[in-house]
Amino acid sequence: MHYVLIGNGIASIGAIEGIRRQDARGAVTVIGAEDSPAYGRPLISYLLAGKIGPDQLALRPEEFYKKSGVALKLGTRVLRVDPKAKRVHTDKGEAVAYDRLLLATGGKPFTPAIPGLEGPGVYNFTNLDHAQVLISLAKTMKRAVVVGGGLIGLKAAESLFDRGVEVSILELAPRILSLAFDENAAQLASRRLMDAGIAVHCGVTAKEIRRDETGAIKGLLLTDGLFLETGVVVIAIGVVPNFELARDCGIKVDKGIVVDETMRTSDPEVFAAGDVAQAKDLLTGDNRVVPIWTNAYNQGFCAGKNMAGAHEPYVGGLAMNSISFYGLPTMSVGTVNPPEADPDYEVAATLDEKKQSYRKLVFHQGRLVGYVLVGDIDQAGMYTAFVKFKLPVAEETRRKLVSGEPGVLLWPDEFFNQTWNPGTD
Amino acid sequence: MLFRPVNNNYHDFVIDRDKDRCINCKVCVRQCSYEAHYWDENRQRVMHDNSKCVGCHRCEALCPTAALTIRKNPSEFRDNALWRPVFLKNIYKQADTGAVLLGAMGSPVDIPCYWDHLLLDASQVTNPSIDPLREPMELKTFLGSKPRSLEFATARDGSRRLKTKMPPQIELRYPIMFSAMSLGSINYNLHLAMARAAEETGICYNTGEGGLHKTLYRYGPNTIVQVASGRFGVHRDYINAGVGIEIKIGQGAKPGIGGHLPGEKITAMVAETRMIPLGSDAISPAPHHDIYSIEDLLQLIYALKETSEYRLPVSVKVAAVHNVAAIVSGIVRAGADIVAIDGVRGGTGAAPCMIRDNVGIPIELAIASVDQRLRDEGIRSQASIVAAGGIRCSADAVKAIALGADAVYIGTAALVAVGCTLCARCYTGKCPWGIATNDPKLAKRQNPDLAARKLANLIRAWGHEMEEMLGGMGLNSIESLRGNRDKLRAVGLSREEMDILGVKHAGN
Amino acid sequence: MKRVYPNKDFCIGCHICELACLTAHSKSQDLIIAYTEERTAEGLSPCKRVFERGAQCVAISCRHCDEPSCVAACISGALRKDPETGRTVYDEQKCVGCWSCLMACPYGAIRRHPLKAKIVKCDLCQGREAGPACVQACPNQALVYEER
Amino acid sequence: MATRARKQLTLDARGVYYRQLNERIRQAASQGVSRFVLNNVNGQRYIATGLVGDLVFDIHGVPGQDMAAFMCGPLIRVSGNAQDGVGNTMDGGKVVIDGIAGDVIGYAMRGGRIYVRGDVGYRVGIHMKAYMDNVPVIVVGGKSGDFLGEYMAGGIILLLGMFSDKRCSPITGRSMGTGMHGGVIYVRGEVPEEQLGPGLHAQPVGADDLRTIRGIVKDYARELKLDGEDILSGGFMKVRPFSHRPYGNLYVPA
Amino acid sequence: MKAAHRDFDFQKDISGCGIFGVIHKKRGLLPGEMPIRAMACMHDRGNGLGAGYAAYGIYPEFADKYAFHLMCDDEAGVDAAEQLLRRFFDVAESEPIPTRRVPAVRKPPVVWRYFVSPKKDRPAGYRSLDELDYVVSVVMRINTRVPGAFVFSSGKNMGAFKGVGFPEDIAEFYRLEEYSAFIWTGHNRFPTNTPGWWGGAHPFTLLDWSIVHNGEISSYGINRRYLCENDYECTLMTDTEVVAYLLDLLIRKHGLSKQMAAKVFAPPFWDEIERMPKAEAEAMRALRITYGSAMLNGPFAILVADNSGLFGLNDRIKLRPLLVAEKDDMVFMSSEESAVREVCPELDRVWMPKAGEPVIVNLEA
Repeated sequence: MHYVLIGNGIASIGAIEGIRRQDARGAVTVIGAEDSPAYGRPLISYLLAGKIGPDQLALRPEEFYKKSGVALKLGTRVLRVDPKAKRVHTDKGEAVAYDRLLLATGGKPFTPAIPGLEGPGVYNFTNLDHAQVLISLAKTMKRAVVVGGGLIGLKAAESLFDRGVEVSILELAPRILSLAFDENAAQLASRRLMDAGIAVHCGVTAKEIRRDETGAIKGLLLTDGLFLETGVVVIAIGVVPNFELARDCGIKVDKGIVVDETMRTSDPEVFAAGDVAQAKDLLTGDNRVVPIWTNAYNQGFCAGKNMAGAHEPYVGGLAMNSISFYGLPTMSVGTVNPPEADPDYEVAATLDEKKQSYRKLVFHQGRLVGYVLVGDIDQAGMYTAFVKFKLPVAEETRRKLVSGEPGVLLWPDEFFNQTWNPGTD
Repeated sequence: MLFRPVNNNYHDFVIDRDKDRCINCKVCVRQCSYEAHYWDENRQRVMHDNSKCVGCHRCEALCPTAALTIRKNPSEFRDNALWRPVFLKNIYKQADTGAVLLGAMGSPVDIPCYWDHLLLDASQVTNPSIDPLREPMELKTFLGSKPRSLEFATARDGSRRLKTKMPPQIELRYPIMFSAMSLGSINYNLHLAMARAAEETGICYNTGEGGLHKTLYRYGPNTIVQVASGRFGVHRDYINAGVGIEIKIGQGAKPGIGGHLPGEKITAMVAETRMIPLGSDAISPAPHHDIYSIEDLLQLIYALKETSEYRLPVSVKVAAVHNVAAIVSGIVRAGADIVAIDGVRGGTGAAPCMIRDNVGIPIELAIASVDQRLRDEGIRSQASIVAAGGIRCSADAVKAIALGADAVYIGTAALVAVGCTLCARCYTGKCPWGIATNDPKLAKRQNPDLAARKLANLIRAWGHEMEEMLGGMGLNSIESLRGNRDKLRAVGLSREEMDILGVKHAGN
Repeated sequence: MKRVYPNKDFCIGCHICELACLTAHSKSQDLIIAYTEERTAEGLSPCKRVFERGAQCVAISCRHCDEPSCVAACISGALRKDPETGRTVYDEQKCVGCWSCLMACPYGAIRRHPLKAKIVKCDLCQGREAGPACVQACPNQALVYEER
Repeated sequence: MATRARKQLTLDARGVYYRQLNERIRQAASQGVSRFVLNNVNGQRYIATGLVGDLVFDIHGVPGQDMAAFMCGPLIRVSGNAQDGVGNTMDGGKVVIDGIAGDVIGYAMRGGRIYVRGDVGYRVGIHMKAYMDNVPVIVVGGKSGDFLGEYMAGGIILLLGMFSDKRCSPITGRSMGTGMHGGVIYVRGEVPEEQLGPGLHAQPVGADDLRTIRGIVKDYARELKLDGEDILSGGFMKVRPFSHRPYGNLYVPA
Repeated sequence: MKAAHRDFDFQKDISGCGIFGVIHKKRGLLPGEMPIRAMACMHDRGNGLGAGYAAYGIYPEFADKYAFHLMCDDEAGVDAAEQLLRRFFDVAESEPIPTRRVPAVRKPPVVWRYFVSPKKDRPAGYRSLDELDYVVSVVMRINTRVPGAFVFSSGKNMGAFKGVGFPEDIAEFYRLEEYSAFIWTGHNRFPTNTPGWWGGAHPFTLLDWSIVHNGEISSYGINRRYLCENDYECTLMTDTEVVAYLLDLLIRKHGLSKQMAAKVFAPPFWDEIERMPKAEAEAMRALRITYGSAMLNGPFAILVADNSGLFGLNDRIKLRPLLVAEKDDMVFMSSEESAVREVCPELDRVWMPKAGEPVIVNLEA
C-alpha cells in the first residue's frame, strides 16, 4: 500500500499519525510545496514577533518522518492528479503512483481587488517566506498597514508592532474580530491593542494603494478618505480553499472539496482533509469549510485511518479560536453569535471591564453550544466539554457554568464514569 | 477563646503544629470533621482550636509534612489518686448540662485483662512442633449444634453413609468473625467491605441490628443476620438471607441497656434498610419486649427456626454478666445453636459511660465458666460458643479458643484495621475516619476496596499466626485446641482466678 | 497502556495528590521547599486538579487520550502522542503559550503555568520508579494506575 | 379474593405438635394449597409464621404464641381468642381475631393489619414502624393493657374500648405511647391524661384523621360483622409523638 | 453428671516409646518368647522406666470371667481392694500373679489376679448399669478410691503385664515366657518426666481393650475434658488412657466401627474431605464436626487390641513410625522392622501404612 499525501501541513501530520495507527508498514510519501518540514502556520506571528526562533517552527521532531517511515518530497509542487492512472505529476517531472491519495492542500490567502495591489510591498501572512521577508524589512520599515481585523490580521499587527513598526489595522466591519468573537470581546481586545499603541480603524478598508514611481508603496487611501502613509501592506483577510488540483481532475468540489463522513472524496481512492475540505460541523451537522487548526489535524487523522482501512466517521469539527493580545487571552468556541431573533438561544454574559475579563455562554435548548472567554480562561476546557459532548445542562449546572465554576462533577454520572473510569461498574 | 464555658478549656488534647514543617496546605483543615483546624483569613495561615480536638489523629495521619502531633493536654490538676482528672471533668460537664455521660468503643478503664495473664504452650523435643508453612494446618470451624453421636450405614461397596441428620452448621475457614455492627452505626462502605472480606476469607460477618442492604444479599453465604429488640429491617427474606440468625439480647459494652441511633445517622439508605422514616431516631429498647423470660426466648428462637424452616442455626448473643454460665445454660436448653458472649471490654457506637465502665465481667472468665458449666451439664456439644469483647490479637483468639470458645467475634479490631483510632466519638456521626458516619463526605473515606483488603489481610494474618501457635503446640487442627486448657498457663493470678479459668499457674 | 483513573466515589478531597504531584515535579523533591519556595518563586504548580461539588470530589489530570484533542490543537508541536509509550507528551521548550490545548481539552487537564507562557500537564511522572506520585500518595486509593 | 376457587386443606390439629402442623402447612402451601381450615387448634405455636403470599387461614380454637410472626401476605381469621405475640414483626397480611388477644400483639410490626374484636393485653403495638407505603394498623375493639404503643415509630393503632369485658378499667393501661417517636394512636372517646407516657398529650382529630379512621373502621367492621357507623359515632382523640427524637438531649460526650 | 473440678490440675506424662504387636488370625497360640525378643530388640527406644505386654487367649479355663490384674503397694492394699471387689463380684479364683525376682526390677508392687463375674444382686446405685459399665465403674472406683491399689487389667481371657523396667526385665519378672497367646502387644517406654510408676506403664487397659502407644497426644487437654463430659475420669497421669476411654465411648457406647473410630482419632484433612464422593464427604464432615474433641492430635502410633483383634493407627501426618508385616496367618505391627525380623525372619509382605489409615486385623471366628 502506498499512501501519497499532497500538502505538508497539520492535516498531513494528522494523516501520517492516523495511517500509522492503522497500518505500520505501508509506504507514505508526502509532497510539499514549501521547502521546510511541516511547521505550525500560526507560529509565523510568533516568529515574526521574535518570540521564537526558526529552529522552533517544526511541528514534529526531526526523527518523526523517519520513525513514521515517511518519504518527503519537499519544494515540490503537484501539477496534476490522474485519478485513473492513480498517479500525481510533479513540477519536478516525476509521476508518483499511489494507492490512496490525500489532498491536504490547505487554503490560500484571499486577496481583495484593491487598485495598486500588484507590486512589491504587499504581503500576506500565511507562509514562511513572507514572514522572513517581513522580518528583514522590519529593521528598516517605519510603518505598516494591516488589512483585515480578524485573528490573523491582529496577530500580524501585534508581531510587526513588536518589531518596532508603527502599525494600523483596517477592518471593514464595525469592529474587529467580527466573525469569531462578539462585541464585548472585540472591545476588550481592541482596547488592549490600542493601549499598546496600535491604531485600529473599523468600518473602513483600503480604497487604493498608492505607489511612487519606483513602484514602492507610499501609502493607503481609505474608504473614508483618510490617507495612511506606509511602506508595507499586509493583507490578512482570510483564506479560501486551495482545491484546484481536485477540481481539475474531476473530483467533486463545492465551497471546498466535498468529502463523505470518512473524509473520502468523490473518488474512492482520494481523500481530503484540512482547510481545503468541506467536512462535517459538530454543532450543525452540515458540511462546511471550517479552516481551523484543530479541525485540520482531526480531519487528517481521520482521513489517515480511513485511508488505511478503518471505517471511522469524522465526528465533526468544532470552531474554536484561542488567541492572546499583549497577554490578554481570548477564546471562542462553537456558536458565539447566535441569531438574535431565535428564542431557542439564550446568552449569559458577564463582563468585568476592570479586570478585563469577559465570559459569554450561549445555550441552545438545554445545551451549551458556544462560549467566549476573555482574560480568565482557565476553565475553558471544561466549557468545551459541555459544547463538545453536548452534555445536558440542568439548573444547578447552568448556575455553576454561568458563575464560572464548570467542572467534571457536573457531568452526568454515567458519562463521568465512562470517561474517567472506563471498565468499571 | 473568649465567650465560652470555662470547662471547654479543660480539653483532653493539644495539637502540636511544627511551624518549620507546616506549609499551610490545609490538608488538616479539610480532614478534621470537628473543625479543630481552620484557615485563618487574618493571619493567612492554618490555625487550630485545641478544645475541639477529639484525638482521632486523622490530621496527624494525613499531614503530608508530618507537622502535626496530637498530644494529651499536659495541663494537669493537682495529683489526687482518688479524684483523677477524668472524674473532675465529667462532673463539670454534667453540672453544665444535667446530661448522661456518653461514651463509645470499649471501656477505657483498667478492668483486668486476663489475656495478658495467660501464656501459651509450645512443643519441645518430646513431641514435634508442626511447621504450618509446609504441613497441613486446619482452622476450619463449624458453628452449630452437634449431635452427641453419629450413626452410619455401610453400603455393600464399603462406602459409608451418614444416617444421623446433622443440625445446620456455619462453616468458617478461620475461627474469626466480624462482630455485629449495624448499618447505620457504621456505613455501607464498611458493610460492603466486611461482606467482601468475609467472602474472600471464608468467614462470616454479622449484619448487626440495622438490617441488610439489598445489594448485600449476594454475600448471604458469609452473613449472619441479627435480630434485636428494635427489629429493624427484620422480615422473612432477611431472616433467610444468611447462613445464621442471631438474636441479640445484650452487648458487652452496655449489658442491660438499649441502643439509640440518632436521627442524624438515619440517611435514606439507612432508613430504607431499617424500614423506618428518614431522620427519626432508631431506638432499640433494652429488652426484647416479647422476651421477659427464658421461655420467651425459646419462643423467639423457634419462631425464627420456623421462619427459616430449620435450615439455619440460631445464635443468641448475650453480654457477659455475673451469672453468665447459668444464663447460657438456659439459652442452650432453649434451643440456641450458638451462643455469642460479649465481655465487658466489648465495643459500641454509644453507651452511657457508667454502664460501659462498670457493668459486666471479662470475657475470659465468662468463656471459661460457661464452657465448664456446659460440660458439667453434658450439653457443651449442643451449642457453639463465640467469644467477643476485646479480642485484640490472634493470641487472644487462641487463648479464647483454648479456654473453650469455638470462635471469636472481632469488632473493634476490624475497625482499627480500617483506621479507627478509638477516639470514641462514634455517636457524633462525624467520624473523621469515615467509619461511624453516614455523612457522604466522610463515609467515602472508607474505600471498600481498600477496607476489604485490609480486613481480609487482618484475618489472614491472624489465621497465619494462629497456625503458628497451633503448630508450636504440636496441633494441626483447631478442634484439638478448643477447650484444651492444658495449653494455657497463668501468670500472676490468684488461685480463685485460676480455678475459674481452669488453668494451672506457669511453672506447674 | 497504564493510566491514572480517578474514582470520584472515594476521592476524599484531601488534595494530597496535588502536593505529591508538586513535589514529584520539583527541583528539590522536598514537599516543604517545593510548596513554600518553588511554588512562589518558580511558579511550580501541580498537574492535578481537584474538583468539588457538595460531598463529591475528584482529582483529575491528563487522561493521555488515545486521540487527544490537545495534540490536534497544538500549533507548535509541543504536544504529541508518543507512538511507543502511548503517552501524550509535552515539550515545554516548544510551547508558545497559545492556550489552544487548554481550550481544546474537554477534560480540563491542562493548566497555565502561573508565571510563564507555558502549560502544565501530567507526564505520569515519567521516569519515577514508583509510578505516578499522585497515585502513590492517595490515602484512599481513589486514584489507581493500571492497564484497562 | 374469597370468590376465587382455592385449593383447600382442612386439618384437625388436635394433639398435633406445632412442628408437624406447620411443616404440613408449609408443604401443602408449596403444593398450591391456599386455603387452610384448622380445627381444634389449641396452643400450637407459630401458625403462619414466616409464610408469604396469598393464603387464607380459618382457625378454630385457640392458636398459640407468635401466630403470624414475620408473616407477609396471608389472611388469618381466628374464631376465638388468641394468645401472646400475634403478628410479631409482621410484614404484611391480615389477622382478624374474633375474641380477645394476649400480650405483645404486633410487636415491631411494619405492615399489614391486626384486628381484635375484644380486649388485648399489655405492650400491644410496641415498636411498630412504618416505611414509605408500609403502614401497619392495629385495631382493638376492646380495651388495652399498659404500654400500648410504647416506642412506637410508625403505623396506626386504633383503640375503640367498645367490646370489652373489663367494665371498670380505663380504656388503656398506664404509660401509653412511652418513647413514641412516630405513628399515631387514635382512641375512641377520651384519653385519660394520667395514662399517657411522659411528654404526650391527646389532641382532637382533624379531617384527615377522620378520613383515615373511617377507612380503617369500615374494613374492621366488615371483617368482624360489626356496625361501622355505630363505631364511628363516637368522638376520637389522637396521640402523636412530641418529637421524632425524644431522647435527643439526654447525653453529653464524656 | 459429674463435677470434675480442678481436673486441670493433673499433669499428663510425656514419653517416647517402642511398640510391637502380633496377632494370629486363626487363634494359633504364639509363645511369650516372641514379643519378649521383639521388644528386647528395641531396647534402646526405652529408658528402663516402663515396659509392658498385653496377651489375649491366656486364660482359656476362665474365658467367661473378668480377669482382674491388681497391683498394690502392699498387702493392705490388696485386702482393701479385694474387699471392695467381693462386694461387687463373685470371685471364682484369686491368686498372686506368678513372678520371679529380677535384680533389675526394684521395689515391685504386690501383684494379684482375680477371675470374677458380677454379682446377681448388685449393690444399690449400680443396678441400672449394663454389665460392662458396671465392671468399668468398679475399676474406676478401685483406682480412684482405694489407696495403694490399682487395677491394671480387667478383660476376659486377657491380661496386661507391666511395670517399671526394660521390657526384657518386666517379661522376666512376670515369667511371660510361660504364657501363650493369639494376640500379643508390647511396649517399651521412655518417659521424660514421670517417676517410675508401675501403673503408668503401658499397656493401658479398660475391660478387654489394651493400648500401647508411642508418642504424645497434644490434644490431651481437650480429649480429657470431652471424656469427662461423658463420665470418664482421667486420673492416671498418662495420655494413653484417653485412647482407651475414647475407644470405649466411640465403639462400645456410640456403636462406631473400629474403622470409624480410627477416623475420629485421625480424621482426613478438610481438603481431602472436599474431594471425596458426596456421601463419604458428608459422613466424614459430620464425623469431624461431631467428634472434633475426640480427635487425637500430635504424634502417635498406637496398637489397640481386644478380644476381636488388633488394630494399629498412626497420626494423620505420620509423626511416629509404624510398620506392618504378614507371615502366613500372623500379622505383626511394630515401630521397627528389625523387631519383627528378629522373631520372624521370613515375611510374606511388609508395608508402612499411610498416615491416619488404620490397619485392622480381626480374629477369625
